Amino acid sequence: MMEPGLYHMLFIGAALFFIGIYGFLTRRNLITMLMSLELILNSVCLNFIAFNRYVWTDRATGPSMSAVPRI
Amino acid sequence: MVEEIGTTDKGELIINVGPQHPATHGVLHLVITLDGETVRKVEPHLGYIHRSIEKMSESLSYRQFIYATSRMDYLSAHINNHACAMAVEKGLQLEVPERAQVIRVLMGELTRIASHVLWWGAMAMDIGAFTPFFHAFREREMINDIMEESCGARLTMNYMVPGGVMYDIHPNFHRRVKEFIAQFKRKLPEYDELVTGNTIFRARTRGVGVLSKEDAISYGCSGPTGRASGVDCDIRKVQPYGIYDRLDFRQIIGKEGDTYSRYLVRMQEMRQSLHIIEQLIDNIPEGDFQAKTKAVLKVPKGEYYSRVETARGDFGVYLVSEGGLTPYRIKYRSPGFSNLSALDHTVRGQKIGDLVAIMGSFDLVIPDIDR
Amino acid sequence: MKGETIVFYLLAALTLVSAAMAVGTRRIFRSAVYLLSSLIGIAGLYFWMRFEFAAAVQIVVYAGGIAVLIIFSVFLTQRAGDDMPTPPMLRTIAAAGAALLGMGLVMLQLVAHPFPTPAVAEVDRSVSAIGRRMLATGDDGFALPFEVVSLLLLAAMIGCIVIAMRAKPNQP
Amino acid sequence: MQHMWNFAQLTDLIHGWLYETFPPAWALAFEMIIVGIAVIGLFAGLGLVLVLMERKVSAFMQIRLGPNRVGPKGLMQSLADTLKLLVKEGMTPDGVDRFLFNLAPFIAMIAAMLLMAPIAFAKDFQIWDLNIGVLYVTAISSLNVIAILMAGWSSNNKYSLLGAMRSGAQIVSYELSAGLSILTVVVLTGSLQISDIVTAQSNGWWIFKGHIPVLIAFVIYMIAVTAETNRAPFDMAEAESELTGGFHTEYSGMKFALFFLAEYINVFIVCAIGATLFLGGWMPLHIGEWTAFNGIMDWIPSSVWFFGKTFFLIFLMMWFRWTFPRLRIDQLLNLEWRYLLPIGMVNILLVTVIAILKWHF
Repeated sequence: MMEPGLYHMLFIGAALFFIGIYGFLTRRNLITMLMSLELILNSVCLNFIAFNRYVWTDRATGPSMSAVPRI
Repeated sequence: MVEEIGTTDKGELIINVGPQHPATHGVLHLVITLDGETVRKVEPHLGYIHRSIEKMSESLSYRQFIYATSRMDYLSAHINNHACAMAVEKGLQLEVPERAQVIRVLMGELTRIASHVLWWGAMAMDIGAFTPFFHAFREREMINDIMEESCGARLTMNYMVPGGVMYDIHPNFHRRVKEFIAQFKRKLPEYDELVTGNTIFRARTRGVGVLSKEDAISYGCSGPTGRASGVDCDIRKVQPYGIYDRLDFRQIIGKEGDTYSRYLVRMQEMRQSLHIIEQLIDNIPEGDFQAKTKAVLKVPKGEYYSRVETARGDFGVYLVSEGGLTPYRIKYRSPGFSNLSALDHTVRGQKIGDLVAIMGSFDLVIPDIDR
Repeated sequence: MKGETIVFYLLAALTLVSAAMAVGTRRIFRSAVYLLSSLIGIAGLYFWMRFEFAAAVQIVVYAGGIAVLIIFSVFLTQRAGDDMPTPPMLRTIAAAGAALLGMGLVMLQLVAHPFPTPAVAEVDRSVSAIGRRMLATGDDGFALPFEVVSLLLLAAMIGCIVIAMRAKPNQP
Repeated sequence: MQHMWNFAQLTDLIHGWLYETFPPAWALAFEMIIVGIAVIGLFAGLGLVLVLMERKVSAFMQIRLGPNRVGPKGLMQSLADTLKLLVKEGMTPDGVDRFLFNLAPFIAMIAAMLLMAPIAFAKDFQIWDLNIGVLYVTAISSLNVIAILMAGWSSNNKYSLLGAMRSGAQIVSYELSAGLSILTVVVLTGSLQISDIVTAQSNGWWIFKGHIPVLIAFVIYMIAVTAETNRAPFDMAEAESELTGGFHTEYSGMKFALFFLAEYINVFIVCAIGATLFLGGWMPLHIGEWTAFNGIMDWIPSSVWFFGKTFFLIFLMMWFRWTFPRLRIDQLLNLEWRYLLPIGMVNILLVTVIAILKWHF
């Protein structure tokens, strides 16, 4: 196992995203579809934060940006 | 009858309150239909402690059957016994000595206070305040001690017998009652401070569970429950028995008919009862405490009815005699049963919390409903 | 291996496993609980990356708000105890295929793409810095999105009030 | 004298020794274990003390003696109760969602435990002084509602479900008010960090320094947290005269004990946060330039100050509980949305003005 870094975070983000996609496609119930959407939104937020942490550390954009889809 | 567990077609929840539930103060079973928190319907299911007291009384002698009635409304045992004793006395055309009359009224009013005090604590507990319950028991304990000394029992006293009372009062009776009066007068303002004046309590009770005068009459509500709706139904005033016609006291009548006014009526009644006791305690006449009766009582053939005002309302004893050793038929009219019947009407559209408050304000004693 | 690394893998496992269970389980209430635990795993990852504010907000918003909202809507609209019907086999396979395909493509891109390593020292990520940024009107300020979101929320709020108002006259 | 009570030296000593003796990873692990044991010990100890305190306070209010048989003056009563609950059979009714039913009390417990982390128990004695301390507390305490909802739903009992629904609505609403009143102090201090907030009160507690708005915030905070911890007069979730036991109707034995314990720990935590925010945490009471008085106050150890203030607030909450009747659910929500929240919002505007103009002392 490697030292966790950006790629690990992005992998988690992508996996969450596609788990969300899978749930969104298989479920036929509004509430469960909403839950899958939440997963997708969260994967996006996770990516924002990860990029802020590992790539563009000079600005606090990540938390601010991630606040927007959260609302 | 609705299915007892589950939901209705409209998505309303059906819940069993009881037979064992903290708010029913006994084994009353209510099947309530809920729309969210709002009560849509209440169906009382009775019979969990039916002991067939009426039937039992038919096989007991005229001295014995009185004791069974102590187990009905156990909080007004004295007053129940009084009604039965009066029915038998009517049949035998017995003249009850003055001393016995006074003792009966004294005991009855003490019982009424004890019952109302317990109700006060229990009602506060229903609404969620625990502390008043213990404060109420402090005063109730004093009354129970008085009862224990004179009658030999604390709850089911069985003190009234046809023709008077069973024993003479205890020598300490006078002093103890005086002490109680002083103590209770001191504590009543405290009760008001603790519960009556409380903003939350008022918010919980005002305008909740309104029972109009017409409904109260048509459901046969009596006692404080009926009087809070403005019904003029205090038997002590309407059809005075014993020495009540010679006493100075007021009939408390409320206006709004809501939970708060039922509460206030009982609080005022405690003061009136205290007033009655104060009038009598220094004026207990000397003389016999019991009229001379035969060892075996035989009530002449006929029908006799007596009614009294218990702590819960109009209690009636209908006695049919065929001239034998035991009553031919006995029918009790218990106030709790009629008061309970108004519950469904009163509670509809209110919240679950109100159901508990309203039930508390009706002051139901379940063995009184299920005889 | 350092303690931090273990914590990271634990958090990642929590997040992904509970996310998978959230979309896989057939009981809707459990699904909501798994979703919540996945989101809390993400909050843990934020903590791990030292973004405490984002983590706390994540927990506040999701545990305190959205999860409760979802659970309430489950209570109010669903027969929460019943199992949901299993989706048809074909759809499951199709969805799984699509997800796996997408995942593969993204992973290919990820591996191929080199990300620049940070040259500049880390900036202040404290709450006050985020607050300043949220209300800054300059080049990288977030005042505009912030206001747009407020407008959206206002619209949603008015919509809620309107919906709630309409039920009034019918009530007894 | 006060150095004897200064935990900072003790913690520094342990910290230094661990890092000298072991590699950093192991040292960290050992520190975690020590902290974990300390938290669990504190947890159990606080639970016992608070339960006993509740029973004694209620007995005092209700003109009785309270527990007085087990141990001297009944001091061991709660220990005996715990033992009883431990050996009691934990029943699981039919038709419950076993997984969630068994998980719920642990969630409640873990949420309460996590809340211990940022609290400053004494001078320099804090498990985790993270820079968003107050927000962290708000965040984690919102996990509690999930445990209650889980317990209520999985019990397969309508009383539990109703209790859980009530509790959900209640906690979510009152969190807003609690958050707003916490924010007033945060605005005044300019930091979310607990240690900063405590340090800012070294020349006076916020409740004195912040004029009337902070006093209002304190009152709102006390009301809101009483509601958030589901205690009377806001104990709608349990409401034993209406819902028999609310969300924990079906729980027995140790699982019930965990809920019970979590409730008391939550009470402790919200009171500790209240004491930290408004009453200066472990800061002693100082009055202006009265050097002699301040000296005496300084002599009292900081942990005594902290626990004194916290237990005073806990006593206040118990006082509420044993005096007031319970509200109805609609009145409860009205109180929040019609009164507390608007007042809190106006209040925080006032506080912001005070903070900007530096009107506070």
